[in-house]
Amino acid sequence: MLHIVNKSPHERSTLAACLAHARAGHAVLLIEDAVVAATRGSAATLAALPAGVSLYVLSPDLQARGLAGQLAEGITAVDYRGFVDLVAAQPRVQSWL
Amino acid sequence: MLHIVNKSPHERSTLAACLAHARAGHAVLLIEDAVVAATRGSAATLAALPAGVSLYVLSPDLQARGLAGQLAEGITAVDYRGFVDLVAAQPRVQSWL
Amino acid sequence: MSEGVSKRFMFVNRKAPYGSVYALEGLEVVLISAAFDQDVSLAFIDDGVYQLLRGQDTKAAGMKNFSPTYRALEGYDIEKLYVERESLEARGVAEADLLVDVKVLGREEMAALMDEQDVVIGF
Amino acid sequence: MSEGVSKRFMFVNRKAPYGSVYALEGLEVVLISAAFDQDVSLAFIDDGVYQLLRGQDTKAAGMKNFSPTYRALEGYDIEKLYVERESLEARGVAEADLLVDVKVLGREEMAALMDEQDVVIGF
Amino acid sequence: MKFGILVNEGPYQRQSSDSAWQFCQAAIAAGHEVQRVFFYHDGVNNATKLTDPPQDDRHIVNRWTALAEQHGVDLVVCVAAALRRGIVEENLAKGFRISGLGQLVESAIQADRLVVFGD
Amino acid sequence: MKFGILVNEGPYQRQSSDSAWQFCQAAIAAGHEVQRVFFYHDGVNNATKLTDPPQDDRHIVNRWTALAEQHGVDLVVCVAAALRRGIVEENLAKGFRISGLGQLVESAIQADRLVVFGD
Repeated sequence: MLHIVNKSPHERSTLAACLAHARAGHAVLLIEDAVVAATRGSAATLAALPAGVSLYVLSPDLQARGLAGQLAEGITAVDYRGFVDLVAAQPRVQSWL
Repeated sequence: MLHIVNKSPHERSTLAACLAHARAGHAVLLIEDAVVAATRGSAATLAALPAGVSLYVLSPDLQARGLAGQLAEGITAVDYRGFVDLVAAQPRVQSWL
Repeated sequence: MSEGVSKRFMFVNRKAPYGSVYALEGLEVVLISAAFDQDVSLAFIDDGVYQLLRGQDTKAAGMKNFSPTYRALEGYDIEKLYVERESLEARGVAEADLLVDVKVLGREEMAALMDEQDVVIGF
Repeated sequence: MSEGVSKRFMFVNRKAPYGSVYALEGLEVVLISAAFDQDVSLAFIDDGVYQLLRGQDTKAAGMKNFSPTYRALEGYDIEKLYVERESLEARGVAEADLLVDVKVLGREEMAALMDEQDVVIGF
Repeated sequence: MKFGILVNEGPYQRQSSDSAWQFCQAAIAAGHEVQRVFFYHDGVNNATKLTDPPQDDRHIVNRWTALAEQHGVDLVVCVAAALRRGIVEENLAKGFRISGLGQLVESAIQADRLVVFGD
Repeated sequence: MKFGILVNEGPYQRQSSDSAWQFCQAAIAAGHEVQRVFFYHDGVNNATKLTDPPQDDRHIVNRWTALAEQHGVDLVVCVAAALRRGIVEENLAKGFRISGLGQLVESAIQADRLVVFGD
């Protein structure tokens, strides 16, 4: 399963809800305002990540917000092509709205 | 100051942000989806209320959501007329969006 | 209208009713999906559990009360309604407060069920 | 365009840029307000602090980078920019990361300043 | 007392427009004046005359028009926000007028309170 | 692989429509097929031909039209959601068609993945 989250964890509960339902082998992709959760200043994100779940962030959205240099270790940045590849690679996709 | 909050505290951070800036003598009105914070099941709301701040909830929105019978003690229900009176009675108004 | 393929659809409801249109328009998708002979289930988690509360009365708010539609789902053979226990508890909502029969699942069971779907649409 | 009344206006920015249009269209209101000879201040709290980050590059996202406008505010005599310290700290953002000069206030001071306004508009 | 109103979201999708209209109705019934309702951001979508909601639901656009016609409330749509979203004279409902953002600032100055309804 | 896309928010106000369009472009560039883009809720507002954004900003509606014209992508606007919001044949942009919700369910069945963009 690929989980997509698009809101800041400071503003909404969607990332928390997503991480509470993600299982080993799943991937989580942060897009739009959710990219703020991928910065070194947001250590809580990685702390809440279940074991075996990989975390990705959309680099165009990270760059737009001036956060490209702040990416935390352990999170993989992808472009839109990488977003497409993630959707194709995972058997299912769920957007947390 | 009358503070207006319209989102559920389970979904958004606006109620928390509002209560962190409310001061003695202010009033807080919960409308739309924020009315869920006025129920007995949401004790955290009253616990976070600063001293001297009074809390109101819009009853039409409480009724719409089937929560009219769940109103917590210490919160005053008002109708739209009461909403208008609150805006008129407080010298300023701030919507937390 | 069957396409000859049967997929497992789950509609995930995370939002309270009336503050936004997602619950109402989401329900319209659910009703349409019934015509396609798919395996349809509905999940109610987080504030989505408020959608199922008894006694909704929208007269004073001037909006349309669509909650009776949840009772009509059975007539469309949509009978798999799952509610997350942790979401109920965090809101002080009891199963008896709900207007339809549902199956209450723990978060872990809900996550497992989501993981078995082909299509997950969240509103 | 002065109306002969001078009010204290505060625009409160609580949202990150680009995910929604509020930051951009909010800034358009701020610029217009400069023509009315009012006492205008801007507050950046919660995710609003992200609006002021240096180095925003929207090319790959295909959106318009409006962050240079914050630097232009001074030319409109809008010089009261307040950023909440607790919001910066919770996000690991330093004052040096910001693209304009601001005054950093503690939450208590920010609340006091809000309480002195005539009009508060949040975006 | 004179109220100015700001509506930031479109009809149906979110309750903001409903809440704003109910507030206006109640304010007028209580003897107050609604000096202006300013529609900004997606709020401009409240002004399209092409909406045709289901019969058993409220007609949000017509409700605003009636407020203008019955009580003389000034309904102003922000021109810049409207151009971004496809609201122009051609599809503008009765009772609304298109003007600049200055009308919002003016309303905030002239009214005793500005009440904001949004997301 | 065949992708179905669901867009739940209007243009400009939220980034959903931008993200969906970027995803479609990248999917097509990678050799995938975008089987349909379904516009629901406020997403129907992406289909108005009356938008006229500032010159220095992207034109979201025209971008969708170009996707339909250049790559034959099926852009479907939900009729019920569109009636609630004033999107009708009269103001429908090129490349879009208005149809029922069944087109969304069908897309979810026929596509290998349905990717949802919303608020």
